[in-house]
Amino acid sequence: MQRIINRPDYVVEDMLKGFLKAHSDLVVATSNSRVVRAVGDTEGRVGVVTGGGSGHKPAFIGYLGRGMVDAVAVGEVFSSPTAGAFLDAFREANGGKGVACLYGNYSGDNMNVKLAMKMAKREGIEIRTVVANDDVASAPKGQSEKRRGVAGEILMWKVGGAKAASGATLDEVIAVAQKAIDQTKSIGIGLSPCTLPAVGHPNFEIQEGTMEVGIGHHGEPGIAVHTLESANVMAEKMLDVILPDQPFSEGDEVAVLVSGLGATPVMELYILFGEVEEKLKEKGIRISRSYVGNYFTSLEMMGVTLTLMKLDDELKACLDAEADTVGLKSFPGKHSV
Amino acid sequence: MQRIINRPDYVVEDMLKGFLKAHSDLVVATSNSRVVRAVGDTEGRVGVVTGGGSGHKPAFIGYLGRGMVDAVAVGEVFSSPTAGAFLDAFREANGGKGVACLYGNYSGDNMNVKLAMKMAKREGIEIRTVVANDDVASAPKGQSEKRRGVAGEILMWKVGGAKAASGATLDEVIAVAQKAIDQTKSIGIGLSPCTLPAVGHPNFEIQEGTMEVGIGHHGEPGIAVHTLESANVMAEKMLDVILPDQPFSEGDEVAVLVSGLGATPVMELYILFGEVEEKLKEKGIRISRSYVGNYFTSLEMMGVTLTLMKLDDELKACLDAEADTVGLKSFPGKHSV
Amino acid sequence: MQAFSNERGLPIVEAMIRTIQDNKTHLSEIDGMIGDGDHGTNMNKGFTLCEERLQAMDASFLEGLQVLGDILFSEIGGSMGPIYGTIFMEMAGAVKTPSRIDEHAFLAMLEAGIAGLDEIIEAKVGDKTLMDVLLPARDAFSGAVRDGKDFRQALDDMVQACVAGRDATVGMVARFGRSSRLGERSRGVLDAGAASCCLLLQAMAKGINELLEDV
Amino acid sequence: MQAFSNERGLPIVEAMIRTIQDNKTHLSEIDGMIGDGDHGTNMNKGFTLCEERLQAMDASFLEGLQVLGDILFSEIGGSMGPIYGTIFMEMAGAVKTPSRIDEHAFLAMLEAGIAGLDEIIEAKVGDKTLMDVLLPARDAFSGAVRDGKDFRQALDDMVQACVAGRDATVGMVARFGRSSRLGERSRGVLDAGAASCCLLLQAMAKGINELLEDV
Ligand SMILES: Nc1ncnc2c1ncn2[C@@H]1O[C@H](COP(=O)(O)OP(=O)(O)O)[C@@H](O)[C@H]1O
Ligand SMILES: Nc1ncnc2c1ncn2[C@@H]1O[C@H](COP(=O)(O)OP(=O)(O)O)[C@@H](O)[C@H]1O
Ligand SMILES: [Mg+2]
Ligand SMILES: [Mg+2]
Ligand SMILES: [Mg+2]
Ligand SMILES: [Mg+2]
Repeated sequence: MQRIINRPDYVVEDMLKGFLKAHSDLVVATSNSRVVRAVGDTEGRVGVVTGGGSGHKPAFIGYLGRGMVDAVAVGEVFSSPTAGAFLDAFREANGGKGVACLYGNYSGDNMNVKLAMKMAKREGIEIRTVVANDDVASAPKGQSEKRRGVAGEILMWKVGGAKAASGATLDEVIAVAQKAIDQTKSIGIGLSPCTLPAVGHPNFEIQEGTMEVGIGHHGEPGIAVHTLESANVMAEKMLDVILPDQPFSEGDEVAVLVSGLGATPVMELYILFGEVEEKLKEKGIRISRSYVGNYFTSLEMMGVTLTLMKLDDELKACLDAEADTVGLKSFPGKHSV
Repeated sequence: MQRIINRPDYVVEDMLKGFLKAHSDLVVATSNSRVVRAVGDTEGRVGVVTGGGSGHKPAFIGYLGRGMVDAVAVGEVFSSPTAGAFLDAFREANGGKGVACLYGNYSGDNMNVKLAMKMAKREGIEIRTVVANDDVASAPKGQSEKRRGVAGEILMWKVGGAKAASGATLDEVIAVAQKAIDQTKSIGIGLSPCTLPAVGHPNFEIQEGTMEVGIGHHGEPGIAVHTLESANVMAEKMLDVILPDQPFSEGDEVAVLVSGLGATPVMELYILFGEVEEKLKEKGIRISRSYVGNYFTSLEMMGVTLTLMKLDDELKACLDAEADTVGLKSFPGKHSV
Repeated sequence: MQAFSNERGLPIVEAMIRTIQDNKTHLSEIDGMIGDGDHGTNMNKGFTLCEERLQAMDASFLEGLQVLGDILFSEIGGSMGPIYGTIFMEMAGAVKTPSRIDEHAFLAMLEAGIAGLDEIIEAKVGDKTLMDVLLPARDAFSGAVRDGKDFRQALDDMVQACVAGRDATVGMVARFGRSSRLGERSRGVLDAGAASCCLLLQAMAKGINELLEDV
Repeated sequence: MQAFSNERGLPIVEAMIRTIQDNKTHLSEIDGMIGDGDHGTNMNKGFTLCEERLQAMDASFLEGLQVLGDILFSEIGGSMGPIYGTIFMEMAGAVKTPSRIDEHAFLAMLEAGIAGLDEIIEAKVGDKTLMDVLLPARDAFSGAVRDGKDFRQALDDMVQACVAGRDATVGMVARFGRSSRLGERSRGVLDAGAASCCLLLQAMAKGINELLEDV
C-alpha cells in the first residue's frame, strides 16, 4: 500500500486537519469534529447540508462554500457519518428558514439522516431531504428508490445551493434539487480496485484486461464485466444505459459531467468526453454545460463516471450562478456552451 | 494497462478533441493542431506562452485563460512540443507588446523554444523567456541552471499571467515571473511508476514499500530511495531539502502548493499538507496562500510534489488576481490566510 | 413478581459491553464472509467508548442504556450506530425512571426499541438482519408474559428465540445491508448483525437474571 | 574538380530517408539500452513524413533538405526535431541555389549546420551525443579539402571519421539527453543519436558519390 498517511485508522482526522488549514478562507471547523461548515452564515435563508463517507474528495467537504453547501457531516472512509454529525450539521446550517439535506441513497446515510431529523425536529429545526439516486446501474428503471447516488449529487448540490443562496424558500430549494436529480442519470466503469488504508488490501477485484460496467463508488458490483474496450466503446456502452433510462432524446439540451474515480489520468477523461460529445451530437442531443475532472472519486480507483443532466432554464441558471468552493468554482456568466 | 484510450499513439489528438469541446468557453483551437489558445485576444498587452509534454493535466492547457496563459504548445506524452508549435503559440499570443515564454527546464523544451524564438525574431515578434527550475532535487544548489521545472511553474504562470493582464510591459512581466520562480522551490516523492499508453508498461520502477525522494515529473530518478514512511516523515524529508535551499526562515510568509502526481487520493494530499503546516509553524514560517490538489500530474503516478514560494506584496497581489482557467480559478480577494 | 433495581442495574449494561468486546474478532469474521469484515470492530469501538464514559459516572441501568445509545448515535456511523443507537435510546426512554423494572416494564422497553427502528429501517423477519433476532425475541418475551410466565421464564424463552432466530439467518438470502449485493451468494452463513444482537440479548438476559429479586 | 547537380540531387535525400527507415528498429534498440527506446521511431516518423511530402513535389537536393528540416521543425518535438531540423535547414540555406555543389559548397553547408546547433545545444566531442560524429566528420572533410584532396576522397575521409566517432561513444559517459541521468551506467554502449548521425552522413556520402561528375 503506497500511501501518504500517518495512522491508517485516523486518516479522516488527519485529512480534516490539513483541509481546514488549507482552506480557511472557505471553511471552518465546528464544535463537532466531524462537521465542517462554510464560512459566513445562513441567517434568513435556507441552509444546505450534505454528508457521506470519506475517500471521495473533493466530495463532500470540497463543495462547501458560497453558492453550494453550508455544512457537511463527515464519515469514516466509505462509511456513513453518524446521526450526531448530521444533527450538528443541521444545527450549523440552520439560519431560521429550514435546512435542505441533499444526500446520496445509501442505507447507512438514510438511517443516520432520518435519526438526526427526528432529533432536529424536537429542536424545532425544519429539515427536508432530497435523496440522490442517479446511478442507473444500481437498480432497474422501475426501482429508482433502490438506486445509489453518485457524481450527479454534485449537480444537485450546485442547483440546490444556488437556489438557497438566491433566498428561495425551503419548498423551492427542495423542489429544484429534486428536479435536478430526477433529470440526472449516471453510470460508472471501474478499471481497478482501491484499498482502504485501514484494511490494507483491495476488498474487490477487477481483472487486468476487463472493465466493470456499472460499478459503484465503493466498488459495488456493476451490471456486467466486459473485456476492456476502447474509450469509444466505453462511451457507447455507458450511453446505451443512460440515454433510454431518462430518456434523453433528440433536441434535448444536457449538462455532461465526466468524473474520474481517482487514479485515471485526466487526459483520458477528456478522451472519453470527446467520444461522448460525438455520439450525443449524432443523436441530436446538445451539450451546453460540461465538467471534466476528478469531481467525485473513490480513493485510487481507476475508472470513470458519466453523468448527464437534462437541462431547462431554471437548472441552467442555477448551474451558472456564482459559486466558490474547493471542488467547483464558477464565475457568473461563465460556462461551456 | 487499464486505460480509457482509443489509439495509444494518438492519445494527445483524442484528448485535445475532448478538451476543446469541453472548455469552449475558455479555450479555442488554432490553425496548428498542437497549439491551443485562450479565448479573447492579447491586443495591446504582453502575451504569455508556455508548453510542454502531455500527460501532466491540468498542466499545461488547463492553465489557459483569463489572467494566466494565452497560448500553449502541446507535445506528445512526456515529450517536448515541436519548435513549430512554440512558434505558432508565439504568433497566437502576440498582441504587439511582446510575448513572455514561461516554461520548464528540459533539454527538448529548451531547444525547441530557442529555435522557435529565432524564427519569431525574424517576424519581428519580441520573445523573452523565464525557465522554471524549482525542482531542488534535480541538481545541487550551485547548479540551478541544471534544475528541472515542476509544479512551481503553475505559480510562475499565475504571477506572470496576472502581471501581463494588468497591462505591464514585457520587462515587468519577465521580471516578476523570474522573481516568482527564483523564490519557489519544489521537491517530489514518487510512490509508484506510470505507463505511457504508447509504451504499454512502466519505464521505471518503484518497489512496494519504498519511496523515491526527489523523483521528477517523468519518473526521473530522485536523490534517494527510502523505506516508505509516514506522511509526517515524508513532510520532514521534503522540507529538509527545500527549506535550507531557498532558504526559507523564521518570519517568512509563503505560499504552499501540494500537488498529487495523479493517482494518490486527494485525501492524502491534505494529510501531507497538515504535516507541512505544522512543521512550518514550528519554524515560524507562515503559510498565507495554499493550494492542495492534482495541479501538475504525471499520468497515473502515485506520489506528491511540495512547492513553497516565498511571498512579498507583489507576488501576493499577482497570486490573488482574478483568474479563470480549468486548473485554477481565483476570485478577486479570495484566498487562504 | 420478579423485578430488578434500576439503580443497581448497571452490571447488565456492563455485561453487554463485555460480550461485544469478547466477541469482536468473531463478529468481524462472520461479517467478513459476506460483508466487509468490520462488524466486530464497529461494535467494539462504540461499546468500548461507552465503557469509558460509564467509568466516569455512577449510572443506573436506564442511564447506562441511554449513554450507550447516545454514543452509538454520536460516535458510530454506518448502519450499526443508528440501529443499535435507536434501540437503546428508545429502550432507555420507554419507562419513566422506575425504581424497579419488572417484566411488563421490560416488555415496554423492547417494544419501544423496535418501534423506534420502524422509522429508519425496513427489514423484517426473513431478510437476514438483526431483525431476525430482535423481532422473534420480542414475540417470545411478550408471548411468555401474556401466558403468565414469570420474568425469569420469559427471559429464557426470549434467549431461546434469539438463538433460533440467529441460526435461521444461515439459510436466508440477505435483502438489506452490504451483503444483500451478493444475492443468492449470501446464503449459507450467519448474519453478523443477527449474531451481535443475539449476544447482546443473551448478555442482557443473563445480567437481569442475576439481579432479579422477588417482590 | 568534382561536383554534383543540385537540380538532380534529390536521390541523396531519398537515400538518407531510406537508411533511417531501414534502421528504425536498430536505432530504437540502441536507444533502449540507456535511453527510452524511441529514437528509431522518432526519426522514422519525421523522415517518412518528409518522404510523403517530397513525393508531391519535384525538389532539388537543397529543397529536399529544406523540406526535411521544415518537417523536423514542425512535426518532431523532443530533441531530435530541433537538432536535426536545425542541421538540415541551415545546410539548405548555406549556399545560394547553385546549379552544382562542389566540395567547398558542401563544406560550407556542414559548417552552417554545425553553427546553427551552437545556439541550441551545448554538447561537444566526448559528451556521447551525435556531436561525436558530426564534429569529427566536419573536421575530416575540411582537413581533406585543405590538404587538396578531391570531393570523393574528402567524403571517404568524412565517412571514416563518422564511424570512428560513432564507435568512440561506446567508451563515453553521456553528459546530455536522457541517458545522462544514468551517469557511469551509460558507459559501454553506443549513443543512439551518434548512430543515426553516422547513418545519415554515410548515406549522404554514398548518394553524393553516385552523382559526382568531373567538371
Ligand atoms: N438496511 C439494514 N437494515 C437492517 N439491518 C441492517 C441493514 N444494513 C445493515 N444491517 C445489519 O448490519 C450488519 C452489518 O453491520 P456492520 O458490518 O457493522 O456495518 P456495515 O455493513 O456498514 O459494514 C448486517 O449483518 C445486518 O444485520
Ligand atoms: N541536449 C542534447 N544535446 C545533444 N544531443 C542530444 C541532447 N539530447 C539528446 N541528444 C541526442 O539525442 C539522442 C536521443 O534521441 P531520441 O531518443 O530521439 O530523443 P529522446 O531522448 O527525447 O527520447 C541521444 O542519443 C543524443 O545523441
Ligand atoms: Mg463497514
Ligand atoms: Mg460490515
Ligand atoms: Mg523520447
Ligand atoms: Mg529516446
